[in-house]
Parts: sequence; structure tokens; C-alpha cells
Amino acid sequence: MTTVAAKPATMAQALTRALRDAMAEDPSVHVMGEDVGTLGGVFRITDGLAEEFGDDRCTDTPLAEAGILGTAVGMAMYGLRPVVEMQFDAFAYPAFEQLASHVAKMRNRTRGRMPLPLTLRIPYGGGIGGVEHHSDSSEAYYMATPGLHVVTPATVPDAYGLLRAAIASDDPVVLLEPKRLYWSKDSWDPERPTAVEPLGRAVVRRSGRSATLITYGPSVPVCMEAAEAARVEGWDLEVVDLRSLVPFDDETVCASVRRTGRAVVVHESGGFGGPGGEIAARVTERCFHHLEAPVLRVAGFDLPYPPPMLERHHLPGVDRILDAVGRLQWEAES
Amino acid sequence: MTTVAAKPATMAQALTRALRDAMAEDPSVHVMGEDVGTLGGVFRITDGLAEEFGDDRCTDTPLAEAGILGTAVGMAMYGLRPVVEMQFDAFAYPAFEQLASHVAKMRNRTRGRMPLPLTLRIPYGGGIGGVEHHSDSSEAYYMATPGLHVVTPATVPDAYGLLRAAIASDDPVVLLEPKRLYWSKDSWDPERPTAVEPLGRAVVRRSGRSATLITYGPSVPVCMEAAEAARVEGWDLEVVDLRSLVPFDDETVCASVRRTGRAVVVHESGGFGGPGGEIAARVTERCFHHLEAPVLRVAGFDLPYPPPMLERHHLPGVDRILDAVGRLQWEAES
Amino acid sequence: MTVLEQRGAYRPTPPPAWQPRTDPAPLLPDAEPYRVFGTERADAADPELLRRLYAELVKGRRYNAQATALTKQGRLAVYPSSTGQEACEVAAALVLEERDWLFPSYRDTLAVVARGVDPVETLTLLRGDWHTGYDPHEHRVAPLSTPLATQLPHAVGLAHAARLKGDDVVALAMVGDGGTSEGDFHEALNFAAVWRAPVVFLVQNNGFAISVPLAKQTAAPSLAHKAVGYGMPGRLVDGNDAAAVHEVLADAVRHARAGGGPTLVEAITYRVEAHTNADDATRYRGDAEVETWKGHDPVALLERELTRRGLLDDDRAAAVRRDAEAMAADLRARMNRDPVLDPMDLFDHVYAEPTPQLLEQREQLRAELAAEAESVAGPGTGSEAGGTQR
Amino acid sequence: MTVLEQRGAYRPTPPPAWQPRTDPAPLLPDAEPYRVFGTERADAADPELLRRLYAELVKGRRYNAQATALTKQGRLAVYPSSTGQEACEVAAALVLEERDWLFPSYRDTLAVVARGVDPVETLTLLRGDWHTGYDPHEHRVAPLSTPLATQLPHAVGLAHAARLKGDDVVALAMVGDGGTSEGDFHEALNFAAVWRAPVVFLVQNNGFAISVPLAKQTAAPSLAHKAVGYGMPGRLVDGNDAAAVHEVLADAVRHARAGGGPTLVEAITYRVEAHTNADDATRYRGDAEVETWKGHDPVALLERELTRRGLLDDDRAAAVRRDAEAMAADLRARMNRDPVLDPMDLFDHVYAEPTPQLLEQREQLRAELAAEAESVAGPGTGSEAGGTQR
Ligand SMILES: Cc1ncc(C[n+]2csc(CCOP(=O)(O)OP(=O)(O)O)c2C)c(N)n1
Ligand SMILES: Cc1ncc(C[n+]2csc(CCOP(=O)(O)OP(=O)(O)O)c2C)c(N)n1
Ligand SMILES: [Mg+2]
Ligand SMILES: [Mg+2]
Repeated sequence: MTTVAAKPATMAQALTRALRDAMAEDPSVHVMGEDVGTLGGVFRITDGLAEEFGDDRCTDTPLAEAGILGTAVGMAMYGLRPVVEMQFDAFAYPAFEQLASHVAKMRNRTRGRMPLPLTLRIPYGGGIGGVEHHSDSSEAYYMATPGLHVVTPATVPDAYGLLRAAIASDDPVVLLEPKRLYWSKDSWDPERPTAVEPLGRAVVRRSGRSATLITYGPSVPVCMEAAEAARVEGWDLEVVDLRSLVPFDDETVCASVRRTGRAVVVHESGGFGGPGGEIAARVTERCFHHLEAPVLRVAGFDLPYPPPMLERHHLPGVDRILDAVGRLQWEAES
Repeated sequence: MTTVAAKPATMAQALTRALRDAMAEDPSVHVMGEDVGTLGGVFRITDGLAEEFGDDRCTDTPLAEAGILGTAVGMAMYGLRPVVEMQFDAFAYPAFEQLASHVAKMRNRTRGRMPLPLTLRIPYGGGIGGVEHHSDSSEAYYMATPGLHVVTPATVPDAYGLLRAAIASDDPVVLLEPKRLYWSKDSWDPERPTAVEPLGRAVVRRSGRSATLITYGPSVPVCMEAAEAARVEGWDLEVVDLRSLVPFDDETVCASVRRTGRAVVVHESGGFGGPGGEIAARVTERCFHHLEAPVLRVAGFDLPYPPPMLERHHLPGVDRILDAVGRLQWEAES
Repeated sequence: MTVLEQRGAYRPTPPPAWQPRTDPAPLLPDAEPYRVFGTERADAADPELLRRLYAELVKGRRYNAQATALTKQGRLAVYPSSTGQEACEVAAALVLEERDWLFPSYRDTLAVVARGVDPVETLTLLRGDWHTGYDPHEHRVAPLSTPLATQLPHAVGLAHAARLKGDDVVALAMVGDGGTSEGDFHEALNFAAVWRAPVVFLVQNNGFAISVPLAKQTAAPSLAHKAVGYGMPGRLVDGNDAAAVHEVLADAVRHARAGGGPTLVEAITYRVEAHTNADDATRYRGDAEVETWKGHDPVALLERELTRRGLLDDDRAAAVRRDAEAMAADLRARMNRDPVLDPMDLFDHVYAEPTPQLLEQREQLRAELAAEAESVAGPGTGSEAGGTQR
Repeated sequence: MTVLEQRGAYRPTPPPAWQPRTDPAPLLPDAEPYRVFGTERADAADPELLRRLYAELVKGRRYNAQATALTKQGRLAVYPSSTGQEACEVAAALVLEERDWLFPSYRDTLAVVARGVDPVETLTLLRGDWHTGYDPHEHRVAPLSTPLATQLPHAVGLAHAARLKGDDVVALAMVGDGGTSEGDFHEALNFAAVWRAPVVFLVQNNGFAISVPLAKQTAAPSLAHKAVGYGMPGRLVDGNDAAAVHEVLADAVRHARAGGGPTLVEAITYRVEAHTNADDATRYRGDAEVETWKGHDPVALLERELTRRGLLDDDRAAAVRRDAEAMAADLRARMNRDPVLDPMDLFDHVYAEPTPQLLEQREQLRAELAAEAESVAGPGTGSEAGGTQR
């Protein structure tokens, strides 16, 4: 998964590098959003791009998200490949009509004649002590909107690979960037970035035989930690990192669950109406007779994202995951 | 379910009557939206209200959905009970930020000090031959937004009851009105309207013992029809009309599924990331050992709503429901 | 820091300005809408242009009537007619070069047709066999936009992109009076002005947004006055004076092409028919108003002007009407053929490559259709549930 | 209908007007921002008002410094300082009657405090123990709004509702220069003007939206010019001249109260600190600019004016500073106590009654916390997974 001669790099650096490489390779790639130019973005993901490629390739827009996405649609209509940054998850909501009624539908509306190669980067999720409206997990909205690809990296190499693949895609891709992993490090050589994989492939991050943790984005490291902790309990957990929510990699997920016979879906987004319902339902549809227990879900509670001092109670942590694993009806086996 | 001395009335008439009764009883109830005044709304649901209660109680707003919902928030802050009409499902999207970031969160943000008693009426769903953007089923978005109640009637009396309950609620309620049932008739006496039931209760529309169809809104009549047709095949289907998606009535639904041992969730909204995932997942979590087969889903396809001439292929019909029932592993029984 | 230390240290100068203040005066629209007919400018209007406008206006009026008739025959699900607004529709199309782009609103099928798109392809959306029936790239016409005002930022982005690429392209975007209340209107105009994008915004103020009259939509002196707040010129024009609309739009297009940035044009006109064939306009407006406006009809105004200048004799007028009738006959004939539909199309244009999930669903529908065909063809199975596997 | 039949039937009159055209002239802001200090108006300013403004400005400056210090100590997660903008913040609060409502933006904690809300409750959002820390109804202050411009329609709706109820209430809503680009700004101002709602919109144009300078935000002659497009008066004021801001806002409030409808006020000011403590302003602006603005500091300007008029001696100045220090000391002391948190609060304010689902989740968390407490208290279980049921 990671390159060989590697020095540690952060996910933020990998994303920056992906943008830079894409812009260097293809003059039709344009980065736009609030503060992405001179400042390099509030998370510094676009750092240096305006300097290197000019203001016209990396543009500070007026403060208006529907306008940003709407003009990006027009730019894509003319053959550019806009990469739009939303500053925080909840600040993508003003652009919702443009996203649902145009971005997702333009190819379909025009019978394929007007595809929109557009990437929408949205920093998402909590765990960074943000004030309200800065920590939403909005993936359920995007998953329920056919016409969009929805992907989210959990590792440094994947951040690079998925962003490159998103920009290369001839369809709109929503790239959900887990805010609290921006500064996570991994051995990854920015000088020899990983190859671009096609969108839509999940990956087994850790093999195991007792049960499968199905997860993505910010919850992947938590699941890896839970899997380590579970060894004490005698459970050997497999961890599947979905990477792509749309399209969904039924093959990889179901292969794992058929092998283990038990599964827990883990995500930070609210449980009710969240991605876990879809995932649990489709796994159950496909693997029913392999299941020793119902597919359980560990998710954020069904409430507006809590204030920073309470967020640790909301976020799925190792204990809550292990609790769920414990409820996978182990007695059925013995 | 229906009153005794009843003459036929349409769902549209019941909704109008609910608004009128609520406005007559409580001077703080205000109706607002595009064309709701002089015209009485494009579906005529607010017909006569401006005339009876004046323009200030039933107001034609400027054409701006975020502005409509946003000003309604301010009105609710001041103690009014706004009832907002969105003209069509997809035209509620411009108001998405107001809905997700304020309407759903205001009570929570203020620790209960600033509740928002606000009703958002959204005509939804297809089957009326509407051009694009006029037939979306957007319930997945609202379900995934904690802080909102989400309800949808399938019968004339429920249209009255749910709208009255929504207006009476001290919390924001999204009332999804199935467009193609507006003109459906039922024996219901507008002069003796049904009592207001609390939100959050599902109802068994038809008892059966072979399997449960879990459904809501526009798909309820289709499921009733399917249940009739299924008798030929020897299946005695139970039909549960959820009525309320949030809160969800686990009790009624699970009681039914535990009894029948098989279930199909039916809705018109797209399958992937749609309500069915949540429903199937939570039923499975709770009824796993009662299930003879995985809970299946019959839903719209995962695509932008089709053009009118193709919509019949998209909408879950009797055949598709019976196909799914047929796949409920009946051999397991014998 | 004591008071005494401060004394004299601060001059009550005006605050530093945030950007060079431009003079608002040239941005403000005139108090009265610009007109050509009946003014001293009338004689200067180019005869060829007037004749061309006339031919298109007559054709447009005929097209509106034909499309409305098609709704009565059930051939169109709905038709939002632009009868009474033909001058705006036609001028918007004629003022553009081939390389330019048109961004129509849902009411602007006539502008789309006048730009050269096949009328049948233009009406596909309203017939219901697909959404956008034409190839937007072929005639550089964006899809008809149903969600109001959402097409405006698209026009800005496209014009901006063209300029970045060094292409000499102008985008003209159409919107209604109601649409100006939407946030997207605001954001689009602001982006256009900040980017100095080559865009022309044409607001057709036809007095109503469905049933809602302008007075409930805005309190502004005019919609064109909104331009000032973005730093672009606002222009007010008599939307039923075809020569005036054409001239004002042509000026704006020239201005945009020359790098002068966007213009907001408000054309004052009237929606003579109901909102759509599904609407009952008597609920919200009186006959007298409609009659007044029929006295200011764009086709008749132009006809009278041509006649006044001796540019239209009965032969020429008859030829124009013949052309319009031929167009209508052709449209009628072609719209009376049932479109050929393939349900499998549903799955083919969601993504460049269908997802595995869509392939499954495609297979499901194919099987259903096969079963349906079989049960119809088959010897009296009769079962509604022919496809079930029991 | 032949050409001849038409002849003479149509007069090329101007189109019927859509609504009575109002004269835009009185709506337009003056070319230069309104000022009091250093003008002939200065001597007329009410001494008591100036002293009151001064006391609040000094306190406000101190409050900003203290809150910034609290971020360094980790007591606040973040603080968007209004240093340099105190005149706007204070005037906005002081200009309102008790029954009026204030709708602050996320930067306006100072206005909220000046309105009488407990500073600790005001900072709750930024400390992170809850979102809104105060009761909005108690002081008629809406929650600090993080999503930009979204509070503006709320202000309009509230003011409209009050008027419908016959209450004499004005709403004052605050927004930044960046926030004016949002669609919600547009829709709110339009609704306000159409409804003639008693609202005052105060735009603090501090030159930047985080790193984005005004020139990338708008091409308008001024932000106040946006008013014309809604049919409301626009006013431009020197935002660092406390007397001027107060006067212009007071006029607007009076106008609204008298039924005259909304006003848009643009106050030209400067954000002296970085966007928040997390921001590095040197990335996008130079020291020289900051220094220029420090030469036009609102506190110093007012101080100098008071001194000029002999309204401030050293004793009085010292007393004002003492009050400010006392406020800061109290704030410091109270903010240095850890807030008491109850995780169960999470579930109590989602709905009036928790749903069955929330009750389940509440129970789950309660059990987890109990297990956690036990495993901490218990004799060396050590297991991370203490709560599992195996
Ligand atoms: C975002 C959005 N909201 C609501 C509608 C429903 N709708 C369709 S047309 C219309 C009125 C439009 O009025 P105007 O902009 O003046 O255009 P006109 O119909 O007069 O051409 C409305 C409200 C819509 N299409 N899009
Ligand atoms: C809808 C929305 N988009 C983006 C943001 C992120 N954001 C927070 S403050 C800010 C800049 C605001 O600038 P301005 O309105 O001028 O206010 P100022 O910070 O200068 O007080 C941005 C972009 C937000 N809070 N809300
Ligand atoms: Mg109109
Ligand atoms: Mg600012």
C-alpha cells in the first residue's frame, strides 16, 4: 500500500501533492474555493498552488458556496476540470441544490452529452474540537444522490490516490477528507507518489477471522486500534476500509463477511439514516446464510454534532466497537 | 382508521382542512410559501386560506426558498407557528442549509431554550408525469438530519391527522406529501375530522401471516395492491404503513416481522442510501433470529428520477414487489 | 497608554478606502425603459435586422401556439408559453454569435429554437421522453433550467472558463422576474462582476412568478437597479420593442466581448398566457390588464413599424406566415409520432461507466421486461405476478 | 390577422409599468462615509452618549484582549477578535431598546456582551462546553451565527412576526463583508424590503473575509450600494467613528420603528488582529496596512474627541480602565474554572421529547460511562475493553 523508499508525510501533504501533480499534468485542472489562493486554504491543502500556477488556476472566490459550485459547473461545461474546496462540511450545504440538481444530474439530463468532470473536496467529520457546524459527517446526503461518486481516504497514500483518481474521473466526485487525519503521518514518499487506482475499490486493512469491521475514513484508525485491543479478548478482527462509498465494493466486503460470519459497521456519522444502514442491509441481503449474528452498527448518536468538550462521548471509540463485537452472539458458535 | 359518517374526500382536501382548522384554533399559525396566497398553491392545498385569514396569515413570499425557511425560523423564534410550503421536492434544496444548520439544530444549540415549532410541507415523489426536478423522493436527506421529525401520510385521514400533529408539535416537522395521492379519495368526513394522533406511530394497514411489507407514503397503496395480488400466489401479506420515519416505530414494525418472519421494505426513493437501508438494518438487528430470509428492499433505481415516459419502469410496482416476496426463501420453510 | 499619550496621535481622517470607489452613476439604469419604436431612433434601425426579427417573431408566435395546441392533444405534458414575450426570446437568440452560449430558463424554449436547435429536440423535456433532448455542445445552448436561477452561475463559470482559455465567447443567461429573488441570482451576478466575466444577464420581467405579482417580489425601483450592487451596468428596456431589446442586448454583448464585464438587462414584458397550460390565470389577474398588454404586443408593434417604414408588403408578410405555418406543420407532424423509448437508457447515463449496482439493476429491469413481454405474448398466463419465481 | 388589420391598432406607447417606480436617489449612499469626529457635527454630539460609548469601547477592547489571552491558555478553543471594530460592536448593542433583538454573527461576541449577556455565557460556544451558552429570549439576542449570513433571514422573520403581533420591536442583524456574497444575504434583504420589516442590517466591512480582500469579494461601488437593488436606503459610515456609527444606526432603527422598513448600513472598519488566533494574517497582508489602520483606531479616536471637548479627565479615564480591568479579572477568574459537564445533556435537547431511539442511545452511554467509572475505580482490570460483555 505504501511506497518503498518512504519518509513520513501527512495526509495534508499528500493531498497538496496530488493537486500539484494534477495541475502540472493537465492545464484544464483549476482549483477554486474560499481562501484557497493566497492563504493556501484554512487547512493549507492548496498551499503554494496559486504561487506556482497563478491566480487563474487556483482562485480565491467570493464567499458563496452555491456560486462556487455553480460556476464550477459552468467551467466544467466548457471542458475545464474544476477542483472545488468547501471550507467545512456544513458550509457545503448552501451548495446543495447545485450539487443535487445539477452536478449529480447533468450527465444524465443530457444523455451523456454534457459530463461534468468536477471534484468537490469537503473536509468532514469531528474530533478536532471544532465549534458547531464544523464537524458534520454529511456522507449520507451524498450517498443518497445518484450521479455522484463518494470517496474518502483513511491513509496518506490513499489520500493521494483517491484525489488523483477523482480529478481524472469524467464524473463528479465528492472527496470527503477526514479533518482529523489531515496531520496523520504515514511512510509515503511524496517524490514517488502511489499510482492512481480506479475509484470503487475497498481494501482489507487487516486480516482476521473472527469478525469484520467495515469502516471508512476517520474511523479506520479507530477500528485498527480496536482490532489490536480485541486480541486480548481473543478476537481476531478483519478491518475493511471501504474508501469508496459510491460505487460500493460489494465484492470485497462480502468476501470478508462470508469468511468471518460476523460484521460490525463503524462510522462517525449519525446512525439513523446514516451510511451504516445501507451497508448493513446490503451485506445482509448478500451474506444472510453466512451470518452468525446480525450485522451491528457503531455510529455517532442521532444528534446534532456535540460541542467539543462532549464530542468524545459521541465518537465511536475502541470500547464501543468492542462492545458491539461482544454482542455478535459468540455463544452461537460454541 | 376512517370516521363513520363519511363522504369521499381527497387527500388534498384533508390537508386544506387541517390547515384551516389549525389556523382557526391558533392565531399563531401562519402559512407561507410561493403562490400559497391568491392562487392557493400549485396543488391548491392552501386554497381559500388567504381569503379567510388574510394575507398576513397566508402569505405569498418572494421566490427564494432559503429566504422562506429562514424567515420562518425567525417567525418561530418570536413565537409563531409557521407552516412553510415548498412547491416541489427539488425546490426545497436551496433551503437545505437553513434546514440542516438551523431548523434541525436550534433547540439543541440553545439547550432547549429556543425551540422551533415549524412545519415544512414538501410535496414529494413521482408518478405524476412531472418534468425533471419535480419528482424527487428526498426523505433520505431529512432522515439523516437529527432534530427533524419526518412524517408522510398514505391515507386521507392520516393526511389530516399528521398535518395537525405536525403543526401542534413544538419541534420542526417535515411533512412529506405524496403528490400522486393528492387526488386519492377515501371515505372521510371533513366535518368530523379524525383526532390528532401523536407523531411516531406506524400502523398495520393489512394483517397477514406470510411476510411483512414495510412501506410508507406513495408506496402504501401499491403494497396494498400487491398484497391482494399475492393471495393468488398463496401469500398472505401484512402491510405496515410507517407514517413516521422519524421517530421510527420499532415496536410496531418488529412485532409484525417477528410474527411473519419475512419482510420486504418498499419505497419509491432510490435504493442505495435510501430509507430502506436503515429500515432493513434496524429490523435485522432487532429480529435476526425470527428471520427466515434477509429483509429485502424494493426501491427506485439508483438514478436521477427518470423522464415521465420512463417513470413506470423506475417506480416499484406490484410485480417487482411480488418478485421480492418470491425471493424470501420460502423453501426454507418447507 | 494614557489619554495624554494619545493626544494628537490620531487624526480623525476618513478611513482608508477598501477599494477604489467607482462612480455608481454610469451603472444606474435610466428611469424609463429604452425604446426604439415611436422614438427618433426608429428610422435608424437596420431594415434587414427588423425583417429578420419579424420573421422570427411570427415564427415564434406560431411555435408558441403550436406547442400549446400539442398540450391539448396530450403530446406535451406541459408547456410554459412565451406568447407576448417573443421579442425577448428572439432577440436573445439572434444577438449571439455561433461561438457564444445561451443559458435558457424553463420558459425559453423559443429562444432555444430561434438559436437553431431542432424544435422537437427542444420539446423533448416537455414531452417527457428524456430531459434535455438536444446536444448542448452542438448549438452551445445549455439545458433548459427548471430550478430557477441555477443556470446563472453556470453561465458565469462557462464565460469565465472561455476567457481563461483565451476564447472569444460570450454567455447570455435568461431568468424571470421571480428568479431574481433566488440566492443563485445574487451569487452569479457577484461572481460575474468580480471576475469581469463576459456574461449578459437578461431578466424577462413579465410581471408574474406564476401568481405572484412583481410588487410581492421586490420593492426595488426596478430589477435593473440590482446591477449597481454588483458593480455592473443595469439597463432597462421595453421588452416588447424587438429593436430595442436587440439593441440593448447587442450593446451588452459587445461590452462583454470587449472585456468590459457583465451587464444586467431588465426587459419589461408580459406573460399573455397562463403560467402553463396547467395554470388558471383568472385566479390572480384581471382581463383588463391582459388586454392592456395585448395593446402593446411585440409582433404587432414590429409589424406596424415595418409597415410604417414600407419594409413589409402583403406578399412578404404572407411569405413569413407561410414559413411559420410550414414550421408548425412540420413540428405537428413530427410530434405526432410516438417517440421511440428504450428503458435501458435509464442506466446508461448516470456515470461514464455504470456502477456494479446499476448493472445489477439494469439486469433486473431487463428480466422484468422480458417476463412482461412473455406474459403478454404467452398463452393466457393471466398472472399479474408472472415474473415471480415461486 | 393581416398586416392591414393591424395597422394603427397598436400605439408604440411605453409598456405599462410593473409597479410604481420609486426614485432611487434617496436610496443611494453618499460617496463618502458619514463621520462625526473632525466635522462640524462633532460639537453637537451628546456628551453622555460619548462617555457611555467610551466606557464600553474601553471595556470591549479589554474584553477582546482577555478573550485572546484565554485562547493562549487553552481556555477557549478559538477566538475571532473584534479588536479594531469595537465602535461597530458597541454601537450596535447600545442603539437598541431592551425589547429589540440583536442577531450577531460569529465575530460579534462583543456586541452580545455589550447588550448585557454574561461574558462567560457568551463565550460558551468558543470554550466548547455547549453551543449557545445564553438564553436568547432573556436578552433578546439570537445565537451567534457561524454559518455566514444565515442569521439575516431570521432577523427579518422575527421583525416581521413582531410587527404582525403589533409589537414595537426592531431587529438589528450583523454580518461581515464576506457574508454579503452569500445568497442568504440577498434573500433576507429582499424579504425585508418587500415586507417593510423593521430590520437594520449592519455590514462590518473590515476589508477581509479571512484572507480574501474586498476587491475579490465585490466590484460594487460600495457594499451599501446593494441596498438600491432591494429598494431600501443604503448608508455608508466610518465604522471607527463611534459617534457616527451610533448616529447612523440610531437613524435606521428610528426609521424601522416608524414603519419605514429596513436599512442597509455599511460600516468601514478594519480587523486589526488575525481572523482568529488560529490564523496567520501575515500570509495575506502587510504590516503597513495594519499600521495605517491603527492610526484610525476607534478607541483612540473617541478618546481624543472626548479630550478635545474636555469630557474626559485622567480620573474619569482611570475609572473607565478600572471597570474594564475588573470585568477582565472577573472573566479570567470565571473562565479559569472548568465548566461542569453532563454528557447526558447530549440527548435532552434534540427534541422536546427524546425519541425511543435517543432513549436507547442515552442508556447505552450511561452504561458505558458506568463501566468506564468502574474500570477506573476497580482493582486494576487494566482492560481497555472493560465494558465488553464477553
Ligand atoms: C428553485 C425553484 N423554485 C420554485 C420553482 C417552481 N416554479 C417554476 S416557475 C415559477 C415561477 C417563475 O417565475 P419567473 O422567474 O418570473 O419566470 P416566469 O415564469 O415568469 O417566466 C416557480 C415558482 C422552480 N422551478 N425552481
Ligand atoms: C456559509 C459559511 N461559509 C464559510 C464559512 C467559513 N468562514 C468563517 S468566517 C469566514 C470569513 C468571514 O468573512 P466576513 O463575512 O468578512 O466576516 P469577518 O470574519 O471579517 O468578520 C469564513 C469563510 C462559514 N462560517 N459559513
Ligand atoms: Mg415572471
Ligand atoms: Mg470581513
